[in-house]
Amino acid sequence: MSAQMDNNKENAMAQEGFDPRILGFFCHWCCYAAADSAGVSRYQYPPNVRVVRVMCTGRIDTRFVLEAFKCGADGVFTGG
Amino acid sequence: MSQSGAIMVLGGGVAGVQTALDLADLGYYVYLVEKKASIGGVMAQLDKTFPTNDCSL
Amino acid sequence: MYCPKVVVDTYNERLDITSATHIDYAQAIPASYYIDAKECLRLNYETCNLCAQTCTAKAIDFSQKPKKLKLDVGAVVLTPGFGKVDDSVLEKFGYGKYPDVVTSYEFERLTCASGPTEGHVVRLSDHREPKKIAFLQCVGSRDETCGNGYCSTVCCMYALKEASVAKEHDPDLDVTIFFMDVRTQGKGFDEARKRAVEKYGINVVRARVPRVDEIDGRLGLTWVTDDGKSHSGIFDMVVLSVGLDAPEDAQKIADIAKIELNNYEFCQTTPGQPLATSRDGIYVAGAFQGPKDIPESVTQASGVAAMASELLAEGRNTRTVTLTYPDEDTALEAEEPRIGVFVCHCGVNIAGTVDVKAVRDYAGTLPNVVLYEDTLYSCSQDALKTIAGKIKENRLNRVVIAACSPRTHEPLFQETLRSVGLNPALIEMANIRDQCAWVHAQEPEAATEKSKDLVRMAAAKARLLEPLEQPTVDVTPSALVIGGGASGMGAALSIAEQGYKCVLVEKSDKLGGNLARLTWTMDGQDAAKVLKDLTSRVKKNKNIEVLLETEVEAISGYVGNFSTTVSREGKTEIINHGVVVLATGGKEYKPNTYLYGENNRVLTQLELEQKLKRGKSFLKGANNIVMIQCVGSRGDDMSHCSKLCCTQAVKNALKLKEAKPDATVYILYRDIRTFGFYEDLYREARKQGVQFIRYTLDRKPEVLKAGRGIKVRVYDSLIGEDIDIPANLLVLSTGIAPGENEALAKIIKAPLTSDGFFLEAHAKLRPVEVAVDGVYLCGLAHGPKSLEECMAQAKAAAAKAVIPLAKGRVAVAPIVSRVNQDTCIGCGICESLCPFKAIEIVKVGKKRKAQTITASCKGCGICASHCPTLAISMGGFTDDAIMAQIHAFAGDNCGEEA
Amino acid sequence: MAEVARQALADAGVNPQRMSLEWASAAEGPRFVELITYYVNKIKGLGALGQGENEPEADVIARRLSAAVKAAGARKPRTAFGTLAKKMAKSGDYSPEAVSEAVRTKVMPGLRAERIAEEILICLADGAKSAADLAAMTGADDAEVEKALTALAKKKAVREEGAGWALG
Repeated sequence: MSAQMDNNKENAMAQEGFDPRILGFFCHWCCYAAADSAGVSRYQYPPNVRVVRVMCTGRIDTRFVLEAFKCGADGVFTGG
Repeated sequence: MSQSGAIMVLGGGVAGVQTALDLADLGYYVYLVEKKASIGGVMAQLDKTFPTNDCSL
Repeated sequence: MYCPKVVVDTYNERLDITSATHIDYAQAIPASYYIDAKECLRLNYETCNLCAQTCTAKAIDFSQKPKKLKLDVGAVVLTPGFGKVDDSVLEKFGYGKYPDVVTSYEFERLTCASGPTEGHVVRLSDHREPKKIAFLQCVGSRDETCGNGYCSTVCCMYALKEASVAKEHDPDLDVTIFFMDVRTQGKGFDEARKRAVEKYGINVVRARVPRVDEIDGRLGLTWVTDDGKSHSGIFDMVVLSVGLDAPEDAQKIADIAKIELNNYEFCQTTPGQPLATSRDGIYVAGAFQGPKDIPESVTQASGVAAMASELLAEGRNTRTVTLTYPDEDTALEAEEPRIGVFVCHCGVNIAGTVDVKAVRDYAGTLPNVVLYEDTLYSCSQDALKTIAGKIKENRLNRVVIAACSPRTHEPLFQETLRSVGLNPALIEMANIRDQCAWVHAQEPEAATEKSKDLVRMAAAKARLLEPLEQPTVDVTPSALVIGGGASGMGAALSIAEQGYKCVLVEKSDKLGGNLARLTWTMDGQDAAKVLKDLTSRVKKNKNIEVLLETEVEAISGYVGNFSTTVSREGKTEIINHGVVVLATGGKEYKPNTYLYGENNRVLTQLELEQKLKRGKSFLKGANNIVMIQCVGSRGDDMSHCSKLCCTQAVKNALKLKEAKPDATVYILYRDIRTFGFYEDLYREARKQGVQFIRYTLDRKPEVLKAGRGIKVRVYDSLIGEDIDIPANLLVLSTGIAPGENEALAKIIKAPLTSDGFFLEAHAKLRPVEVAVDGVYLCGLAHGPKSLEECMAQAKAAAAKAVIPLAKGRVAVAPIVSRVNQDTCIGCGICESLCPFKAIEIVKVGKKRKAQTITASCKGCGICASHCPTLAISMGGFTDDAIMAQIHAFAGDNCGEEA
Repeated sequence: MAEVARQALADAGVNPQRMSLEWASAAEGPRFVELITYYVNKIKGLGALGQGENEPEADVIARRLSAAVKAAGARKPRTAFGTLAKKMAKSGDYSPEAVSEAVRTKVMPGLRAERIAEEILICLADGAKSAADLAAMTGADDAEVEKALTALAKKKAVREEGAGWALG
């Protein structure tokens, strides 16, 4: 299935008014920097992600991910 | 006569700023002279820079 | 803010307005308001005075007068930049007459998100989005009618960039760029050009458009292509790619500094000494030395720093002021956390979207927060002072700054903490600008909620922050330079003259590298003289030890303390040094096409030069001489442009014409890339009757055997058919291939580009540094370039290399890993996974224990996340701190909220 | 790590698609925006945690994950994970299939056993339960529960009490 179709299907399924709470773990050098650069360019994206900065995705312990879900996160996005 | 440990850099664009930073790191006192009210020169006006099109801020 | 006088905003290229009292732009340094003396009502008409009365800080004093200062300096560096091409040149293209003809500077501001239209490209006439845009190149460049015979070097690339950015905003936009030649010769530029043209579908037309006409509110252009055909088209907007002029006050600078200018009023320099002016002790860098792009300006900037540092080696550290900080208040740090939260407006950058006051008040409800305030610009000098004061006053021992990115601003706030006796690790930033206000501009409520969450998470982490030691390591005060060509010798000489020991290793049996094969420098001077000067100075210098026929086998250690194994005459030796300069060079590309190696009439440019050096007898009967450009380069074998072959070909064509005036010299080319002042050579060659014929990739020239001779078949687009040129001599511009860099790259762990050259740490801002700390780069090892650029780069690498040597100690980021020796079981998993070889297993007593090599550690944390016994913790990113952030993220949903 | 986290999530009943690992270099602002937008939409599609297809109730997930976090901090599963990471770094084979298979066979059995044991302790905190109840609560089969109980009993963490089990 193409990403596009996947996306459409999931959009259709999306629950009305559901605002997921997502935790992000961003690598200082890569994804965190990319997120900054998106800001500098004023690109717009959904405001659902809260970010924990780490120096590298290698820092991310399985426990962190499990703990986030345990505490009710609807999703965890790790960005290297 | 003993040598001076200070250097004047005339112009606060990207070249001037880089020179001043390196000289300071090398152990010299730098006078960075710029006629405008802020440093950065033309590069500060650029949106993105080639070839990677990032902002280089 | 109260200033009633409206003035045009020059930062936004006059496309917007501001007031006479203003800050140049949002990130300006210093970010304080100043008064434009030319516009101010008070200064010019003695009225108004509104600002002085309303300023609550009483920071405006109209009684200040200009003062003359006398500075005692040992050297002067001129970096005045470039000037702008006169408007009269632009008027030819309808600029000033038709509002939709704009300069590339103006277009840059239009595409910029912080510009007057917030990044929407609109026509200035009706503020509607254009559908068709034309870029006209070489406006004020390569044009003797305006006195600028040189090429401005950067416009081809910036036009492609601006066109790409415009296409990114509006994919349906139709963009055509009119080039004379596409000059994208810088490192990685040709690849970027190809990407831009292919990805965005930018139309490339090789033609010069002479004028712009208005047709029914749109703009009409007419042009003639190589095949002699005339075309015309209508566009909504025309962008003039304006060249770089000499600085307006070049003559004044020259008079004051008593230096010589060239005929275009740029600073006069030579290929062997590109950064030296005609006067000792005065140096030049950047666009004043000749039009150039950012990486080259930055390279030259570091290069002149080395020049001044050589001259004033004895004066080093005599005038510098050492910053002193108060002792750390460890007792306060150990107390129960007292957190201060500062929420920044960043002008309207944050406050325009996020309800800053609400976030501030919310912060006050969080545990351990004893102070919560909002600030207009937290990073401004006076705000930092205020924050410092508040920290002291309220005895804060943890600080949260909710503002921009810690990547750019954390060091600044850490300084503030140090200035009041707090450990710099006791700060946490919440990024509510780059990752919130800016990217959720349409959703102010959600952005405010997100800001609160981010502040809550930051405060939760701040509670658990611990002071970290600021480790430093001693530096071995000497350098290793690998490669004994012009660049290597240049770097070694500079390091030595700056007062440091230097070992220069060369694998062949003599110094000189490619320079030894060159006959003339680009300005036609004797290359052997440059070489002789370099080699004799190297040999004479007591600080330099030259090791010939020596190869590097292994390098271990880290910045400040490297240990290198070299092999020499079958024996190995160990050299200890603090820094490394890579100057391993490149090599001439050897083709297997065009009968090269089969027919002795086929030479490379370097071979031609060597023949010419020996005498001109071989030119007897050589009536037709053909040169083919881009043999190897910009093709299948090497995708990069070799940058210097066009100029080299033109230079050699002129030498041939000088040696044999009646010979016809043909240069078959794709784009003539005689950038900068080399354009003069190109014009001269055309004047001398050198024939330039453009070919395209789908119709490459063919070389055929014709009896004992050869002939070259090339498609002539003007007459529309193939022509055969009987060639008595065929010279191939074969370009520059990378040296054998793979082995060394592995030894050093330095990345290579896809072309096989060494990759710099940052294309623009760190052009002579390698991603590995303490390793620097110059010359052809970095990419193809002329001798002039190699020499500037060698100086730059030397400056960077001397920095750690001059400091004597290198600071290590405190975010490193720490092993708890009690719980470590010595399993070695961390040692095998560390990408930086920064953790090792050592024997402690009888047990094996892991130990961090602090200077090598980058703080990535792989060791910590893989430790079976959780014995490794990361400075500033402890498990507890991250867990606290996760719990704070969850807020009430999590039972474990502290 | 990502694969372990995904399989551990699946073990606890959470749709592993909720966890995502992506790459965007410092220069790739636009790509980052695409990734985030796509991901947020995907999560919207999956619904809130505990309401997705085949997902147990949120409180069950919370209990399972509490146990899983403890399990993921335990020495045995961590050693297995570390050893695997070391082996993969050596072999250089990071194909998704190989990683998934290796995690499934080398890391997960230990991690799951540890999770079940930890969860049993949590389940017993509010009173004794039968082995069958514990199996239902932890989502484990009878054999796994028995194995866990036996091991826990050895450490005197649990004891038999009537027909069921209680904390030791």
